[in-house]
Amino acid sequence: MSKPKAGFNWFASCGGCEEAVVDLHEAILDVVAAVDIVFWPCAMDFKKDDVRAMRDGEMDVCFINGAIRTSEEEEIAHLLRRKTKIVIAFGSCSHMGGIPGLGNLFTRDEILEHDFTQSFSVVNPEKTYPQEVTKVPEGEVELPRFLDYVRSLNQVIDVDYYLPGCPPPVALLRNAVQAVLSGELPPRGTVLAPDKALCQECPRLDSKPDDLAITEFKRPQEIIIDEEKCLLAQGLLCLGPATRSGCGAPCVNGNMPCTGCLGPTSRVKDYGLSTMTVFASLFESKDEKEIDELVDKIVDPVGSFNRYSLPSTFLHRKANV
Amino acid sequence: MSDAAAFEPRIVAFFCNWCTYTAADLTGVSRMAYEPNVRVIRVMCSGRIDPEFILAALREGADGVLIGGCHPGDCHYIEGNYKMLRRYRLLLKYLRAMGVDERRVRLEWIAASEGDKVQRVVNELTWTIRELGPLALPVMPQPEGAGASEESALAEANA
Amino acid sequence: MSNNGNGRTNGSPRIGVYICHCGINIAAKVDVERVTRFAETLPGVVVSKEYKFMCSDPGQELIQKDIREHDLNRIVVASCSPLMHEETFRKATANAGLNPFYFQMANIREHVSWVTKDKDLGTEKAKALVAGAVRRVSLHQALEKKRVDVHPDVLIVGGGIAGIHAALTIANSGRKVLLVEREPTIGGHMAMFDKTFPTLDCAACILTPKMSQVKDHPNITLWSYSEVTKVDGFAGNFTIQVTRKPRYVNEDECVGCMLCIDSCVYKQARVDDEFNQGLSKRKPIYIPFPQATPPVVVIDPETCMQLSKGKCKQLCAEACEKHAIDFNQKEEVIEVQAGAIILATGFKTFNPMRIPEYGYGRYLNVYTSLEVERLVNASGPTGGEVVLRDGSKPKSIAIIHCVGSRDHKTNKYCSRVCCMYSLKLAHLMKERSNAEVYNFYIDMRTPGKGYEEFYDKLLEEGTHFIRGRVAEVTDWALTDAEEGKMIVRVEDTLVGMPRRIPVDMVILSVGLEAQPDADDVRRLFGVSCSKQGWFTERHPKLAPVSTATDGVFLAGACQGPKDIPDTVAQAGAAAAEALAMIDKGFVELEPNTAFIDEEVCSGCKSCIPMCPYTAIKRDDEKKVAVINEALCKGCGTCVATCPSGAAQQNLFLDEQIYEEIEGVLNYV
Amino acid sequence: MTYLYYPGCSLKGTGKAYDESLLAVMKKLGVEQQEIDDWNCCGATAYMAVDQDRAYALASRNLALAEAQGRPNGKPVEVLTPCNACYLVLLKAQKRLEEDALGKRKLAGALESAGLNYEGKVSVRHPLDIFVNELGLDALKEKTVNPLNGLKVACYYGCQIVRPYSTFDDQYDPVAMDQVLEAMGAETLKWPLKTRCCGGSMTGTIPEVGMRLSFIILKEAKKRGADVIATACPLCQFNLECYQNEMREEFGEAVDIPVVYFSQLMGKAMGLSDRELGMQRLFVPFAVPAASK
Amino acid sequence: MYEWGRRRIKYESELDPAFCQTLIEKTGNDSIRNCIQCGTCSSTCPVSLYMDFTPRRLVAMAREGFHDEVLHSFTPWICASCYSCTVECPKEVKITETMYAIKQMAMDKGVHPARFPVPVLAREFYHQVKANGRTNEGRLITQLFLKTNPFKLIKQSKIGMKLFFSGRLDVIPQKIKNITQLRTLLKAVNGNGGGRAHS
Repeated sequence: MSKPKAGFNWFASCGGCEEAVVDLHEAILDVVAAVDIVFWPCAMDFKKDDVRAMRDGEMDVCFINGAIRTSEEEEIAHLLRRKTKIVIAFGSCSHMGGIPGLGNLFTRDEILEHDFTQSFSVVNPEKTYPQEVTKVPEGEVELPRFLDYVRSLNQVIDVDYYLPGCPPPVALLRNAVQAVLSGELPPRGTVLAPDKALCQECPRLDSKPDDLAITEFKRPQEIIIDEEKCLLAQGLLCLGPATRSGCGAPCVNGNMPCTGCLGPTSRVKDYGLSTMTVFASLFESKDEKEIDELVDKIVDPVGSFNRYSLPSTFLHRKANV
Repeated sequence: MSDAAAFEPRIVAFFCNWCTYTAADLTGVSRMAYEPNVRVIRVMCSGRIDPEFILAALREGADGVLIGGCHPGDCHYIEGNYKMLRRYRLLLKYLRAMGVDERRVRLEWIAASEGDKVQRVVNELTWTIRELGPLALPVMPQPEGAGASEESALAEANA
Repeated sequence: MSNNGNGRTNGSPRIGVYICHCGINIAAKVDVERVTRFAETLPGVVVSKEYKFMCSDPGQELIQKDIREHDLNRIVVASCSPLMHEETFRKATANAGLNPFYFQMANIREHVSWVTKDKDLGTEKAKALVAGAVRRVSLHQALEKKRVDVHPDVLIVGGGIAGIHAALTIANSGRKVLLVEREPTIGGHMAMFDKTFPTLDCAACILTPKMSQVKDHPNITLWSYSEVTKVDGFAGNFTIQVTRKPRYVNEDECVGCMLCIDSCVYKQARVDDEFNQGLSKRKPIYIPFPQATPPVVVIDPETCMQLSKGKCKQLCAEACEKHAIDFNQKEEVIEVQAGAIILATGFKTFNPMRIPEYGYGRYLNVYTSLEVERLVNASGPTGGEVVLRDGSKPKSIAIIHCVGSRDHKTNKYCSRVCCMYSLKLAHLMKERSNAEVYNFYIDMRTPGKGYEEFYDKLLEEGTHFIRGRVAEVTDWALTDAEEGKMIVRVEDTLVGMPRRIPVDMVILSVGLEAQPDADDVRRLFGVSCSKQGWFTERHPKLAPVSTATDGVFLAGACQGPKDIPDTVAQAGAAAAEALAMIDKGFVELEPNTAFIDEEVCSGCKSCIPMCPYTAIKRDDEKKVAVINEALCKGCGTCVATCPSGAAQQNLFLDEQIYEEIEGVLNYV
Repeated sequence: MTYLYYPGCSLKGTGKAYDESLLAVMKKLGVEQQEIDDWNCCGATAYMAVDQDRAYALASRNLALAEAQGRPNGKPVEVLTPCNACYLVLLKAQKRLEEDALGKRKLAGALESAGLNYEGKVSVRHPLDIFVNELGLDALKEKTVNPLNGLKVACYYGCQIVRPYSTFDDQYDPVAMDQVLEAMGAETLKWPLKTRCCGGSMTGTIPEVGMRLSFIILKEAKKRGADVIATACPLCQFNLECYQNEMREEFGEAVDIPVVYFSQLMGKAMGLSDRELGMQRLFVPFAVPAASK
Repeated sequence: MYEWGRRRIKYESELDPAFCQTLIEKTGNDSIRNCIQCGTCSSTCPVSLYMDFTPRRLVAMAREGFHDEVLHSFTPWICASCYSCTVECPKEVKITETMYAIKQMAMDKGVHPARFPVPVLAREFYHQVKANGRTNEGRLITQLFLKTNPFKLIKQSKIGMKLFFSGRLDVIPQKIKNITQLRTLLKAVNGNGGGRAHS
């Protein structure tokens, strides 16, 4: 029996997910030994036409990281979907929109205007913007279209499994690869991580008081963080109670609050709202003014609670823009 | 704005069983007519209302959401309404940041005896939203949407 | 978001939908036929039918027959409010062998037909609500009601005629009663009255025997001068904290001989006597009135030399042979258990200072009706003689009705008893003083057994009845006859002319108001009250003595102004309701409690501080939250708060609510 | 704070003494005021009764001018209005602009076409309200040099000062003027006619009725032993004072009693001269009895 | 006044069923529907004793559509606008406003009782405001008597002289500076009645 054929692809993301694959270290040799990598533009020279040339469903599994922002990404996503049996959204961007997803707080025009005319490092007095088609002596050069919004992968194509995280924890990746190889896969649509929140594996859980009441919000740079005590109890916005576990709590172990890259557990429909609800409910005050003062301390609720997940919220993007 | 005349807002209301739902019953018993745009969903306590329900309603096509609970200090479950109040205040900030007019989501304390207040609040909210117009949340293309067929067409053309 | 699986918990639903016409109550504003046909098109709906009155026996039978014939497993009834008939239809569902919680109700009467003007719009709204209910019910699960034993004792708050009557009724049935009264004595307002309308029985003659029965009844514990300060628990199992104020007299020792009062260092009574409405004086050590129950003296710490200044010869203590006086008595807080509570906290009378036009407090001879009750009372400050403050006898008396009633600036409602007691006072005043008596009324309201006949009697007696609301009681005279008198300015509306009527005495028929602390009391017991402070009954017609809180019942004027016959009738009803609950031996609790899915719970403890009943604990072994079902009251606050969806609430599962949201919005 | 002062037409005519004495008293008390520039008639009762919308327009112009001249700085501009009728009309217009959205829209259009704008930042106040609730009675006591000891004053408020829009005092039995004059040593009468109508413009239109109403008030004050009646309204003062001869002829009973403005009595207590207080303008001369000094 | 032989009955066909509604629209509030006929207005009114119908009766008649009686009544013209009825009414009926509205309707229809000079006063008032922006009491009174009862003017001249000599009568009317603005404003308002007051 021939080895399963695997692919990796990279859309709108930082590249950290590719790094996570490399982080398998020696285990990557096992992977390479077990599968036939037929598509990995980051590591080897593959072109779109190579994919086109494949039969539909020829690839057994494809790990796709990154969100979808351009027409080219959208096109290739569809292409990969057709050629692949199992599509795995790999990493937060692909899973929920990720950091690029915060682009949905602005319109396409706002972003282009800022990036090509107002950014510190830009000198562009003629206000030249990237064109989709440009005539050069050699003919026409095409650039992909910068779409109006960012989408997670499942908002573009059907996704079979999700490997959450920014980047996905190596252990989860290893488990996923093994599952694919052994064919012992959970129901389609499953997020390949434990369905319990991070508090479960948090070393500080016992220091979390039973009667936690939030009276203030601190930002990590404002205090010296106690290394033993529950971060929430120290006034930090730790999203651990709402975020999937499986990462081994590296941030908390590094004395930093969880920022929610693994996203919500399976029952939650809108990760940001769910996290906001738990914090707001825990406010101590009953006075509207005091509550508002506390709310004011959360400077950027969208960025704080939907850092990795804006496109997959109910609202998807800023409205009325 | 010519559409505004034809536009009829859809409003979902979450009312707590003990105060506001009972008040809405009283509005009925007292035959105080109000705008027919609101659909009431009963929960036991305003503390049961998850902001996810509110946004789910907006996503499903509601143009506004009304939340009704007992007056502060009157909660049948002691202080569920305060929990809702806290969520609501934070939610408003989130809505502002997301470009949704906060007047679309209204929290009101309505006691069981305030049938007239149900009438007033529902009317006011309906009129406000009529002025604001449809919410029209941005919709993203769904999987297997236009993009998919385009790509197939493209693929065929290139083949 | 489609990335998270959301499997439905139940297999294929077979739903029956029943739309009620409610006579024309619904049908007038909802096209029932259209809604019925629409419901047929909804997923899972097997039958959809309409009927004139769903709640009637044939209506219920229709549902039951369909359940059997069509093998239905889910039922939706669109009719009135679930607060009205949910229980009815759940029973009907259960009688056909289906779990009663496979039922959902859509409220298309109170929330649609009665509040919508346009029939098309009403129909659309009804369709939406039916769609929501259908979507929701398909996710319903079988549940069971929990049974809890009932504590057999009853707590009664307030020792006026309502509390007294309820206490005796319950005690006579063999159950134990704790009667808590705030004042030093029971008896309430009725004890102050002279005669009662329309029979003119002497109030004391009919009340005081009942008061002593309360005192002597083996099944009644009477705690006067005490207040309920905390209530915990739920129907059948209340834990109540009662604070007993110190009366500085040992209740068990005092025999009510009153020697202590005679020997008080104050030789003259100087303190306004509350019971006599300030028309006479009492001493710092006193007994409110001769028939006070318990017949125990009380010391007022504000005016007692020993208690206020710390220095006194303590002659009272010396005089007491039983050594009952104890200046060191402290406030006591006692916790008791009860299965049911009856609130009979009564009313207060309107303070006419709020209507300065009537001159109360400005003109000496303007009295409130309650003051006059004491004035004409044989045991009152004047021994029943009708005399003015200067000792003279009035030759003409004005009785002004509706003072603090039917007035948007004070109380909008009619106080219900003033017409009748004004007639009674008119009769008594005429009888005792032979003065000309003028009644100024807006409308004469005498709907009661024997009441109109009493009015007839007064008309025959030659009392003046002038239909008109008085604008002013004043003392500026325009004619010689008016000099030195109070002048009542009024329009005689039947004649159509303004009149000025000089009188010697003015009686203000003050209305009834809720107790000033009604708001605190209702919070304590978890009942609601109207804007005016009257406690709200569960249903104005069908549950007039129950409240929204199971196990708490209402008796008497705390629920709204009422006269003695109505109060006693209601007290009997409240007693019967309480007894019915206790004798059943158990209460059934709604199964809408919260629970934790251990598979999902991370043990993050966020839910623990949410629960006001400390029903949630963390299982440190399993590292998950655990909800004590017995303590959970089903508010669902923890469920909304839970960041991972591990906490859920029966009858209000997240999925059920989402389905309902989608249903009411996307029903076409 | 500087109050904007709206005297109204009467204070420039029959009520000149009110204007003079009030300004003198306020100066002495250190209450700064500035007359609204180019104010117009308030739109008082006679007008309000027959053309409500135009009456509101007249009032609104004054409010708009006040708002512009007062330069609202977060706080409302306070307009001091001594005349009862003006006080009522301005207050009524202000309330209407606050509460009645439709009425406001109607008026806003008219104002705009005249180049005016009113945002609702004016608060209409009566001098008595200011004296009692802003300055305080202690400040008045401090400025009293000739206390009015032994002077028995019948305070007469008139109808429109406390009805129906004003909230600073009781509508039936107001006490602000009593408090002010008592603070300055006078004894005030407890009497039931404080707010009974003096007849208003009826002394002109239906004199037999108007005079009768004034007569009742004068007679009662006299009967109760008042030395003087203090008023807070130019029309009340005029009606009560100027027709006393006619009343004697009409009703055959002398009701001669001085009728002054409360501000004139305040001025006397504060040691201001008769000239400053316009006392020479009275028909029935008044002097604080020697005994009371 | 009662005349011998004059019929004392009202047939339904003689009533104007829309009258109450018209009045309500005029006052902008429907409070007269709340009246319970208690008579507080009439008894607190200082001038009800001079009225042909007490305020209470007028409200009752207005509500039932006694159009002619209400508009011809001189009750509203006697009303002194003291507002005591309004503040004392237990049902918050805006009686003074209702009187204003009746006056306006009567003037619109030209049916107000001729012997009451109130409309004359109002008209004069209006002209003065239009001309000067302010009123002049001396001229107001003079004009009033000249136009209604010159005899009274002579009677009142004594007071006038006294006012003049005490400096309380301004003979020269004060005029505001920006009278154009005021006129523009008044013109821009769609007068809601009292058409005759400024014609």
